[in-house]
Amino acid sequence: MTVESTAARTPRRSAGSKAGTAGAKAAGTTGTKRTTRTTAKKGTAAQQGADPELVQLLTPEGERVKNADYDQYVDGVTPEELRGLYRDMVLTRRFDAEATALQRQGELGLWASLLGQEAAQIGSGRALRDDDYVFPTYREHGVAWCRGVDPTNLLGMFRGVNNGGWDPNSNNFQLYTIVIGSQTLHATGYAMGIAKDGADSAVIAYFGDGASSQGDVAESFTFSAVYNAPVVFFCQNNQWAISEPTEKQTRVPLYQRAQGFGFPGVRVDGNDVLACLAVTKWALERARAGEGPTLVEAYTYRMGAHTTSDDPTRYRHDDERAAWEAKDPILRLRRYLETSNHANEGFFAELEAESEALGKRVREAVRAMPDPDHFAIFENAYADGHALVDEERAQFAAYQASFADVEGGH
Amino acid sequence: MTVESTAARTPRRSAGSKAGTAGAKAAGTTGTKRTTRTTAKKGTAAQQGADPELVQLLTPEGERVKNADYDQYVDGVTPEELRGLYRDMVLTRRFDAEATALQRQGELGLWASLLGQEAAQIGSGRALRDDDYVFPTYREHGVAWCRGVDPTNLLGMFRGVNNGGWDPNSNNFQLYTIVIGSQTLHATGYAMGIAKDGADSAVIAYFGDGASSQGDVAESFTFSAVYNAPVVFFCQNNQWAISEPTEKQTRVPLYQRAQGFGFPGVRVDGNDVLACLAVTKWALERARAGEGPTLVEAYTYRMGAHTTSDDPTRYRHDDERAAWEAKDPILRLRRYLETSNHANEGFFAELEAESEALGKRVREAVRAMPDPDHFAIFENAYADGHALVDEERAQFAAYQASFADVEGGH
Amino acid sequence: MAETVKNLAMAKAINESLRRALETDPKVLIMGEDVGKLGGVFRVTDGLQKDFGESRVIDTPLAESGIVGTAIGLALRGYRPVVEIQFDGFVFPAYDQIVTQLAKMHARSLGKVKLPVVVRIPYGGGIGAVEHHSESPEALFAHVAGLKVVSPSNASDAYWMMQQAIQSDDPVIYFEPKRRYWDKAEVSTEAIPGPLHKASVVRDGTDLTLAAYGPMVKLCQEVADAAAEEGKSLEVLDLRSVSPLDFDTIQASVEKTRRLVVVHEAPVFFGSGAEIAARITERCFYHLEAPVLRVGGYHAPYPPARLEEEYLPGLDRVLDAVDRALAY
Amino acid sequence: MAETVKNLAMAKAINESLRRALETDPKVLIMGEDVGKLGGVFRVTDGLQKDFGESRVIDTPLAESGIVGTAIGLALRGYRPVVEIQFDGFVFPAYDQIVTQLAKMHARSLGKVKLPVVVRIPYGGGIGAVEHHSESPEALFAHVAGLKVVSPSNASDAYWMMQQAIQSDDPVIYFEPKRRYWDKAEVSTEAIPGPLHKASVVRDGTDLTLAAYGPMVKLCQEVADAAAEEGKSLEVLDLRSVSPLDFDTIQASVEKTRRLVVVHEAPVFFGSGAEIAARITERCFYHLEAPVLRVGGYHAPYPPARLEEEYLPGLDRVLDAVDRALAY
Ligand SMILES: Cc1ncc(C[n+]2csc(CCOP(=O)(O)OP(=O)(O)O)c2C)c(N)n1
Ligand SMILES: Cc1ncc(C[n+]2csc(CCOP(=O)(O)OP(=O)(O)O)c2C)c(N)n1
Ligand SMILES: [Mg+2]
Ligand SMILES: [Mg+2]
Repeated sequence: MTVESTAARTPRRSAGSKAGTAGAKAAGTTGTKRTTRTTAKKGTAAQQGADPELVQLLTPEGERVKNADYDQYVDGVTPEELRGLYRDMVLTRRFDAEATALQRQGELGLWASLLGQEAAQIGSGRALRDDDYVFPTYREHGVAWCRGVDPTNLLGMFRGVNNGGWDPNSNNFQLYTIVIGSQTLHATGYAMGIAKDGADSAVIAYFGDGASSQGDVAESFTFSAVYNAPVVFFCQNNQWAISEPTEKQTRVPLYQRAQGFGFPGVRVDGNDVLACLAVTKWALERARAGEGPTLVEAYTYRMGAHTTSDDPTRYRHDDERAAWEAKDPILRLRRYLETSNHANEGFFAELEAESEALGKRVREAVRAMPDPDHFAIFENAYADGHALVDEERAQFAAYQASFADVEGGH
Repeated sequence: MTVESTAARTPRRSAGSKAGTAGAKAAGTTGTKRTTRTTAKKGTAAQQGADPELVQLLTPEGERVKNADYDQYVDGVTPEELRGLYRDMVLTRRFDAEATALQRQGELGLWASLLGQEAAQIGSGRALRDDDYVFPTYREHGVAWCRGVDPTNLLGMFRGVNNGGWDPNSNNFQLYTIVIGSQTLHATGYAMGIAKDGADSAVIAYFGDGASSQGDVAESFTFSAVYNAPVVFFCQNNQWAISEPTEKQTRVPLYQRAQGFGFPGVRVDGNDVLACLAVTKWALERARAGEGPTLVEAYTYRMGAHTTSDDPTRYRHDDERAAWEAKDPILRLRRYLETSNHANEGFFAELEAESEALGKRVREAVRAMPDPDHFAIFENAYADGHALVDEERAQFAAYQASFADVEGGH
Repeated sequence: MAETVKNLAMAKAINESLRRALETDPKVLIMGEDVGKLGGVFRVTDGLQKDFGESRVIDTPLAESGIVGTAIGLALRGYRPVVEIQFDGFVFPAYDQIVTQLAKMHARSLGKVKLPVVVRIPYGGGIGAVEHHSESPEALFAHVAGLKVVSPSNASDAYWMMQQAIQSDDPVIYFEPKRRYWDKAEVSTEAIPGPLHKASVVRDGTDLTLAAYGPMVKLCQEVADAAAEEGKSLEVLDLRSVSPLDFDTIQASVEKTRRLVVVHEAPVFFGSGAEIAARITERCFYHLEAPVLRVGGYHAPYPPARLEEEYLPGLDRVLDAVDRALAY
Repeated sequence: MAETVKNLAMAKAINESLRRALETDPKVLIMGEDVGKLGGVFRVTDGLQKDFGESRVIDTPLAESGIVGTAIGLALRGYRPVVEIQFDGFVFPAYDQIVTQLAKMHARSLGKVKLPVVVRIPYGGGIGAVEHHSESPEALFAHVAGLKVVSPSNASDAYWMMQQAIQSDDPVIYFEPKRRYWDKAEVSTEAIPGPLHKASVVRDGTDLTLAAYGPMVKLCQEVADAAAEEGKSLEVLDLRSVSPLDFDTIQASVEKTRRLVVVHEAPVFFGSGAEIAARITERCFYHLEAPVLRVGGYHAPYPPARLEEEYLPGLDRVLDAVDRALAY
């Protein structure tokens, strides 16, 4: 199954040379200004949805609002590309729903749903070039989609047949990282390598509001700032870290964390795909132009449970979820597409059919996914081999064979 | 040997109730304002000595300059107390020089000199109440002095007879912590405990510019902010982490780190004992008043080598050191005492004699310090005992006895 | 405590033990990620925050080093924190604070400072989880002096060993065998327990000793049942404590049976079995009829769930080791 | 390389090996605290930044997790970082990145990703240092699959094992016995070295085998000298690699001598000696005349410097173990 990529992908340019653009520089200044407000008051802005600092290009009602700083990053977006963003979000949500269903049916052991975070992921994912590199956490199914990773590959680890079923270098999309925060350092190191190579690629590291508390994330801020590494830290603040609200991790808005490390932070409406696209493009251009790291806080909401093992009724109220439903990322882009006449009924109908087909194919692919061979236990523990692994593999083989003998003997 | 305490010590009040003071609240606001400037430019302010944000009450020339925010914290300081601060610094420096000499003579295995950092340590140390708790790193000999810890006790670990030779609870001064950054979390936890107890004590955690990069320090910022713990983070930015200048740890001034965690940071002239006293008092009052953590960056200079094992000529120029000599913390207070007629020749002469006596007593005490008993290896590994330790101790005893037998037999 | 005997799942038994500690000692605190309203991902702290408040049952930021580091500070202030690490594979960000600070501060202070901190770690595999949720890192703690390491195998021990761990003035790493969380047993809330670090003989036998702890004790009992059908009499030891190890009890058993197989989920290489084999061979050199054999995980990362049955010691693999030992 | 044989101290041999790697492979990087102008606190990287620039010899922020974590990222980009941890006791902040990421990413990616990272750790005691500067944590890495763990005992091995570690596509934890840094030996820069993970017989003997690695090899040679004066012929093995362990070489020796004493500085409990004893007893059950004995550190935090002589294995303690083994 191949991935039906939508938005135009720029050519791979990892060997290209570094070149600043005037636009990026201007934006860099803007971004700096953007981080100047300080709040030392407790537990206020962290919870507010309608933060005055929130970058928004599309209102929940689907109205396009002007933004002097960021409009330039989406001015060239064609109606076709807009429909592409919409399609990406719809198909990602469909895939996600299918995975949740498959978990209920016992085909997956677990699923971490991205429901509600489609705009943050598709907006940022579509801002990337092919030669950029993505370091996800475990919920970036929408970003994976943008990178052209076969969605069924994402299911392997949730089914329990592997711990990550794709080649990170095929699509410059690293494996999911479960231990919270670790990947931000890998992203920083990778970005340091890009800089050493003199390339103008960039790196994006995804993490959550909960992850912001991990020492590793702070260390990645320090390293990236000191080495001026071309990395964008993309924090999806979905308001919850399992059962803990964001106030348990910080008492000021998370985007402000960056300034104390010497780089800009910006909060974007994470349910606004256009704003996410624009802000991420700005941040990536800064990186390419040698201006170093940026922190983007995408303010969004985890509409579902933390994972299929979780029961959110134990710790949060339904009305919170209901309030966020009004800000649905797909709905608002649909409204905009409709009022601006960028999409017609045929488009939506076709997408509905495509969506169904995707669901069906995912279902079939998962059900057909074979269990790994027993000897896979011993494969890839080492690249160059290890005497003890060889010994244990041989013992295991002999042990397995003894059953075959017995069975054969019967 | 007892410690000749100078400044008036407030009574122990750990069971006291929490009470905000108007002064502290006003200062809190000031502190917040103080942290609003953001710099995203690389490697500028971090290196500058004459930062406009630097709180200074005494110029290097010993002139008292007014400061609307912080004067109130030192207005009540009497000439006697001023002489006390001077005396503390002189004796601390004398003790430190003696320890360096003892290392050269082979009496100590190592020494970490505080030369140049006397004002930061005495100023902050004298801001504390007895019921406050100090979490030092390994260079806080001046703070230890203020706490009344017998200075010879500090030498045990450097001589190799123990890993920390005092009871932390006797003077509310925790043992030196060598693994960089760890103690900031202990300080935060201790402060959380104070808050739970409803006491109005505060905690101060010392660490260096290098330590600011450790994940543990960032986590302590997060925990203290989220729980609003009464802790002052006192960073002595002495410009160097062994051979690495501060630019290798941050590209903006360190005091700015705090604001992204939701609490104020302030940079103080670390060679100005009055300013350090004032700023620390302000921060402690915030803590007592329930306003949570503060970061104080004391901008100072490590005049000597990192430790006696270090050779700074490999990585820094003498002229840097020379420039800082002009800002000497002891010299500037002496100038002030002289021009303001707060101290006469007799005081200085008496102090000189006292200083010599201190040196002599330290020398004698160290030389008399016995090696620990061999069985100390097994003591205190556990509080409640451990079967294996008992077994190994017994084997060790038998083994030792076998030599005694042999020797006895000869 | 009205009832004195209850039939409890292990998770519930730990919950009741924590509740009792919170009730009896105002200095006891519970800390960890999601331990509050959610009651922990395994519900071990269910209802405790509701009844004892947010000041005693503390949802922490998502940072394990911070959790253990602040617990140390709280212990210095006189509290007795019981810290939850959400899963085995997430303890390593806290490893530095555990091995360098928690383990050594008592000795560093020449005994002046005590750190009565319990670190609870749900561990082990067999529940079909994703990566990092099935590891058995006990050897990495047992090697470190200053720590005590225990693991209950049943609800009753879980209850009492938690009481003892909290009362201990030493830091205790308390490994909870997550696949036994739902196994029920009679728990008396008034029984007088034996010492925390004493192994128990859970089945008498004469031909060979099986030694295990935590999740593998039940398996070893099943092995003994199966072996009994073949006429072999196996003694089963529940070691209960990994540091210290109760070598006296193992030795006494091996002097009788003359053969020993150690079973654990953790990788065999540098695992508990190595230490047991080395020391018991020293103590029982002339008694052993066969080398001490070990059954455990392979020297490979814990595999994806669909392979864990092959990776983990199971009935057949232990029986195979028993047969090999008996063949000497 | 004009000269092919030089008499070098171990620290200098490692320095030359790093220099050679920097010269021959543009992807090799040196990273760590103070590795630049200072050349490291032991001068192992002396002069390298001057000659290869700040982009290849990198002074890092003071954060070990950050050092290893970014090294992983650099390796993913195609670099081969050689990372320095300043002292043994400071590796634990990086422990999570090492055991969870560095060790497992190759397997996690089904072999797609390789992480050729070398982590250099000066380790061990005997230099009169303060706390955390004398530890021997090798067992804590050997237990973890995905890592290789080695430790040279002399300058020549240090040179060549570093070449091989850098060339390895697996992460290698390279423990440098700091008290041997100043010991000199002939180093040929053209010798063809044996495999990285092969033990070597450094002295032939018939009565008993002494197995050691890193700092304890020299001690064992001295023990063998002393024993020879008493008419006892000891064979001495330099294990060189702790993971994998070269059991074949040990087995061959023990089948000849029938007695084995393992010596290391690390605590005995759950140390390398346990694994060696367990497996060699299995392999050589009918050959062994005595249990495998272990000499190492006690189960207590590394003591202050003035006690380290008593804590560490010394000539007399090893001889005592030899006598006990021979008495069986
Ligand atoms: C180091 C570590 N500790 C704990 C966990 C368990 N855990 C998994 S997800 C999660 C919450 C993460 O919250 P957040 O970073 O906000 O990401 P989100 O799940 O909301 O996308 C926790 C505590 C983990 N995976 N890693
Ligand atoms: C975790 C850890 N890593 C490395 C070291 C080695 N080390 C000791 S002091 C030091 C530099 C500390 O610099 P800074 O925090 O600025 O404090 P200063 O020595 O300047 O007072 C280093 C790297 C250590 N003690 N702990
Ligand atoms: Mg979240
Ligand atoms: Mg410093």
